[in-house]
Amino acid sequence: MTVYNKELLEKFYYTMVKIRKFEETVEKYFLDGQIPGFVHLYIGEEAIATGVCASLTNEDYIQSTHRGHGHTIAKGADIKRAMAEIFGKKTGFCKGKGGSMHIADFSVGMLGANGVVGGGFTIATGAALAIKKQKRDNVSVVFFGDGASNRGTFHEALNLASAWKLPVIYVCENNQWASTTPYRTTTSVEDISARAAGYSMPSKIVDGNDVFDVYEGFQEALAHVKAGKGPFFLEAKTYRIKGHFVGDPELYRTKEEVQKVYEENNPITRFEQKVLKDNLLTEADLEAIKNKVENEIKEALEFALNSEYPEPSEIFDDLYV
Amino acid sequence: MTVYNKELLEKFYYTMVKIRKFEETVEKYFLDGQIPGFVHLYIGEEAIATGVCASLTNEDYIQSTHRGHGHTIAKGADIKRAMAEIFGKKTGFCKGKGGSMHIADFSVGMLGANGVVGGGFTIATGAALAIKKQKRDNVSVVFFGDGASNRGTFHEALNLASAWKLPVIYVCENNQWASTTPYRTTTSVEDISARAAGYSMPSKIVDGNDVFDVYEGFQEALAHVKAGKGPFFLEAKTYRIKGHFVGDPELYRTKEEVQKVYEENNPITRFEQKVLKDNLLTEADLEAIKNKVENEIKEALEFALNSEYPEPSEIFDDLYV
Amino acid sequence: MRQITFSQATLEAMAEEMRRDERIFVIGEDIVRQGGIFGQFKGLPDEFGDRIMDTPISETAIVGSCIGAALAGMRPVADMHFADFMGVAMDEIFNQMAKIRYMFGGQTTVPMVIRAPDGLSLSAAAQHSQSIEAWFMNIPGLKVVSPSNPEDAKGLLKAALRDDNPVIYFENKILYRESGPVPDGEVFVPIGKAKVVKEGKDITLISYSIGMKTAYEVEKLLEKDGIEAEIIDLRTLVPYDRDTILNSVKKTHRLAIVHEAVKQGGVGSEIAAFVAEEAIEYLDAPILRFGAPFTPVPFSPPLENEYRMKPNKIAEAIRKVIK
Amino acid sequence: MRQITFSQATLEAMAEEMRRDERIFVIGEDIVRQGGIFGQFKGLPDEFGDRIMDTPISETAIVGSCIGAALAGMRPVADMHFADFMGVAMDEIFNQMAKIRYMFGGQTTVPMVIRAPDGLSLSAAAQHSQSIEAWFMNIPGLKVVSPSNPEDAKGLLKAALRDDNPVIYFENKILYRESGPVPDGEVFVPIGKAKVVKEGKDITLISYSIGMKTAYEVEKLLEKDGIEAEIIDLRTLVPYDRDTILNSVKKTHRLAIVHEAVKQGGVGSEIAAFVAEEAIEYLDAPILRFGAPFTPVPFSPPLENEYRMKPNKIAEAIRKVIK
Ligand SMILES: Cc1ncc(C[n+]2csc(CCOP(=O)(O)OP(=O)(O)O)c2C)c(N)n1
Ligand SMILES: Cc1ncc(C[n+]2csc(CCOP(=O)(O)OP(=O)(O)O)c2C)c(N)n1
Ligand SMILES: [Mg+2]
Ligand SMILES: [Mg+2]
Repeated sequence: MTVYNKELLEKFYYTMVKIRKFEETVEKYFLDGQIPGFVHLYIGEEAIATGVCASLTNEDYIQSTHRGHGHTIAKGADIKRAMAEIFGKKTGFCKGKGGSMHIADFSVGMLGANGVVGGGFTIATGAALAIKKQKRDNVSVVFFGDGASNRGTFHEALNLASAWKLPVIYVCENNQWASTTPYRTTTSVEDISARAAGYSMPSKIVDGNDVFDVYEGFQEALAHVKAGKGPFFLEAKTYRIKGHFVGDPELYRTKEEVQKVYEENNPITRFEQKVLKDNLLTEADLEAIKNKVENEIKEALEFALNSEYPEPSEIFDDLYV
Repeated sequence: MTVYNKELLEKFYYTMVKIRKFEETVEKYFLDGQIPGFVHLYIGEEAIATGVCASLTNEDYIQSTHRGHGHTIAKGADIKRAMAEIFGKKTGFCKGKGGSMHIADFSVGMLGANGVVGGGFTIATGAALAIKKQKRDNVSVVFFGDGASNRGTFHEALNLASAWKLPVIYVCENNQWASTTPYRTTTSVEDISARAAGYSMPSKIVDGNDVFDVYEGFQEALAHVKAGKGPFFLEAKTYRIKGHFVGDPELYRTKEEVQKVYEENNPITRFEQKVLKDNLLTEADLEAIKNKVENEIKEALEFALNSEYPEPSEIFDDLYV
Repeated sequence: MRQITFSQATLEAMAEEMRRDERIFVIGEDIVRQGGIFGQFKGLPDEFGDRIMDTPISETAIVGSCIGAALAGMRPVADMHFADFMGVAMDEIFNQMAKIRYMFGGQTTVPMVIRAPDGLSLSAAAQHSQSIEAWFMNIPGLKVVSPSNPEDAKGLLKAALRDDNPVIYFENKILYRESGPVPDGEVFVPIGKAKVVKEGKDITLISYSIGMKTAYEVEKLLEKDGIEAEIIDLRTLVPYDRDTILNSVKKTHRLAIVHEAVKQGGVGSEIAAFVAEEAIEYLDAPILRFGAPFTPVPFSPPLENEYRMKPNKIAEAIRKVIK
Repeated sequence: MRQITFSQATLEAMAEEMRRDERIFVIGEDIVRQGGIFGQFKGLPDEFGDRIMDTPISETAIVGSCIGAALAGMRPVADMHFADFMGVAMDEIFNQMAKIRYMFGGQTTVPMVIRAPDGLSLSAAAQHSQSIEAWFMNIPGLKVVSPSNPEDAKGLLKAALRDDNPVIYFENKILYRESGPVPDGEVFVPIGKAKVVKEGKDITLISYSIGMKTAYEVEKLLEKDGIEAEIIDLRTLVPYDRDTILNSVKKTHRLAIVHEAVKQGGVGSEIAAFVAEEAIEYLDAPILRFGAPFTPVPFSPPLENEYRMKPNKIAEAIRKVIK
């Protein structure tokens, strides 16, 4: 059994709570009309990005999705600039050109959210190819949804990665829904990880709402990949607690179904119960972290609110080098 | 064990020999400079199209590949018009607009060869969707190579067909080569049929150089599909005896390797040996069929040679209805 | 006349044609439970059951399987969710759908419609805001329509559904919610016919889709200066209506084309080039093109706003060439 | 000066740049064992080992993984086998490769090259004969080059390999085997610069790639009638060289554009529209565009022949507008 030191446990909690609070803030300000475009929240899935990114450095890469705030934060991006980007401000990571769906922080190896579902598979695979060619000891990770697993890019990327034994880890966030569609009505297999065998790729299923299980599963993936054995497939079973996007009327499922998951399977609550029960952290430890996060979020929000919008003339910047 | 009546056995032999002679004729006239463009021969793989199409009617569909002459003939297309098309003549199936890579005979349910590798997966799947919507008792079959199995279209089509339980049969002609590339260097799995499990789809491997094995495997596929249980995956192991295209210098493999297969695993020779040994057909039966084919090929060739080329002005025909 | 929204107009077209012809069916992402991302399929599943189907996120299979179904006797409709995702199915669109009839010497038809919601909305950013119709002008074998108002939306969709050729139907995301008069009963707008929506003698102003809103605004601004613009709604991009364009330009002697899509290599380039080839001697001024700057669509409101068509600036530029 | 083929010129460019910069690598189908379908990679694997890699038949993964490798510090080259297969990777090309730098606010560069053999060969038919460069003029974020001779083939490929932006390099299948003078030592042709390859005063003839052969033939035919054509080789399609075009047209007062690609919505449309917008007052004749008819490429030789550019007909049409 993995032994967790306090530092790591605090990091888990800090990251998950930071994502949760960040998303709640985004939701509030979106509903208030202050955030443009549309946003997809990571609430309820925090344990996945957290458990995965805990083992990554800035030299490891992640590719994210349209639901990318959690990945960005877990990878260590500055939440001030993340928040500013979502508000469309000049101080954001993309100077306001990207917004929620195109958030990215290359300085920490976060190679971008993607508005095209399934757009990240091949890109992450290529980043792994670069790592291999550069003979570096890093990995490339791509997060993707159950829905994305039906894109042709999934197939081409996984086959290529396996044929070339690339250091890439495919992390499926199976949250049961692709927008309004329950995944089993359009996805022809119960466990998406079952597809890995078709590429001679090992796989593992973890409880995506249990940060410990995600972390341990990811350790196994990392060990495989770092031993030069090629790619690994990790499927994290979870549930999308919020609507597909903020404002989604959610006519396709009952409030009770969602509420039940939120109450019984909330990754943050589960973490709290476990660490307290096993005496790994104290109430005070948790409280301190929550306060820290609260302050950081407040700071980030103020930063975003106080930042300027880009000037119209900036439209022509950053196209060509 | 399947019992074969004489009619079916003769049909097997007739079809295989007709394909072989057709291809040899095409090869000769191509090398002689009388056939334009480039052609991919089906020599050595005759048992697959033959064993599959033997159970199909004109109301069943097939989708073919760049290596499509064999499929066309096995599906029952008139070889005069097939030959004329390959020669670029006005009397060809496509009035000279398609050529070898775009041969098709919609009147027998042959929905087209395809110059785009992997282009047929989704089209065949859609034809199966039509069959299902029309509540017909037919099937749609798509032939494809080992190389094509790495296209994203493979994945999207198989998933869709399985999710919707469509009457489609995926027939992989694993001939070990994708152009100059040995399939295992780029295909991440030994048996391509292993991928079917990722779509909850049953599969079977058959000896693609044994028309009996192909036929029997296809019966199983048909039974599954016709029972309304959705798609089936059939992998036929074979070997590409000729170069990728006529004129291929084949620098990537030895003559010996090819010769060995040609001698030991020629589907036509294997058929002859078996039927004679088991007293299913006589030498005279075989001879009669060979003569018949000889005449038909001669006729087809003459038809093609004597046909006119299209007029330049015909370039504008058949674009829009 | 009764007023209905563009979205309702497409719903009427679908329902009427689906009642007429049971070979029509529709597939796409989130069209059953959601009724389409812009509500453009709302209610259809109630009446038509499994003739409206939710697909996996598999755009190549969506388009490809519609092609196959069309070859097998159906008349499928593929919803692309956003026109931006047509790139995923581009091979199916240009190498298969557009070529099958020709390549196979006319043995078959490919009667299908691709519905593609396009254009800017509100900060949907680079991958959810595009207008890429120009590419399809360069691809023989397709028809392409792009209505600007509810009546044409209905009439062109009906025409597309009855056409035996593959048709791409671009429907603008902002226009969905806009209302306009649509007659009761049959509405049918033939593919290939542009419409002179306002006569004028000083300049021909050509547009389509959401660009028409800008064209009308420009026309009003010009009117203040006594400039009478003739406005043409192109409606069909392939095949575009050469006669209507030429007749107008021969009368007004000036031409400007406006669209939301990127200017370089846009539809305006083809129209301008056509006129410069066929009627340059009638022209008294440069042919002006107005389209988006050569950048992806930015997210932030001030940038996105800068990206949009600007009636003032267009009118200003036109005034300059008329004086 | 030594004469080498277009194909050899690209090989030299690759080898020289790969020696200079070890971040460059190449992936594609059948490029190792076959040396590329047109021999354009022959010998490179011997010198560069696993920096030249055979891929599965997975065009989306080919382009997509080059994008990812570029983001991670490499300078990848993707061989498309045939330009016709770019549709398979179209989403990667236009939604990812072209937009990543802009969409992410300049945080990264995407230094990669897509090599795309295009054009008619001998009866390769509808899916192996296309020239689709026009689409990419409408996609902000890309650079697009299309050389017509060995020297430019070498110089533009070197420029593409050194550029920090994504570049699409169209190389014509027929031109591969053609020889031409290429200086020893460094050859570098800057992206974005057209070249006046022959001066003349009566008409500006613009082309690129294989179209240049036709342009030269047309020029000779015109010369017989005493018409002096100025010929411009565009070389780069995005960004195209506006100054060189305008300067020439202002001198000759007439313009014709020739290309093998489909005329409607082609590169010629953009160039013609640009001139009709910026310099119409200098023009003494209609702007003529010559391109393929609006059909897919047919297979049979007489049909394919009809599809090709016709110097006689072009010269004839030009003569008409000059008289
Ligand atoms: C290629 C493409 N098709 C469709 C969409 C529209 N779309 C955005 S998110 C989404 C659902 C994605 O589901 P999943 O991959 O499971 O991710 P989740 O939203 O559940 O995190 C869809 C259909 C898109 N953005 N890109
Ligand atoms: C999308 C696409 N990529 C590449 C090619 C070029 N190409 C033609 S045939 C071929 C090999 C196909 O191999 P396989 O699918 O195994 O079929 P086989 O030739 O062995 O019958 C390739 C790479 C193509 N026609 N289409
Ligand atoms: Mg999901
Ligand atoms: Mg093969």
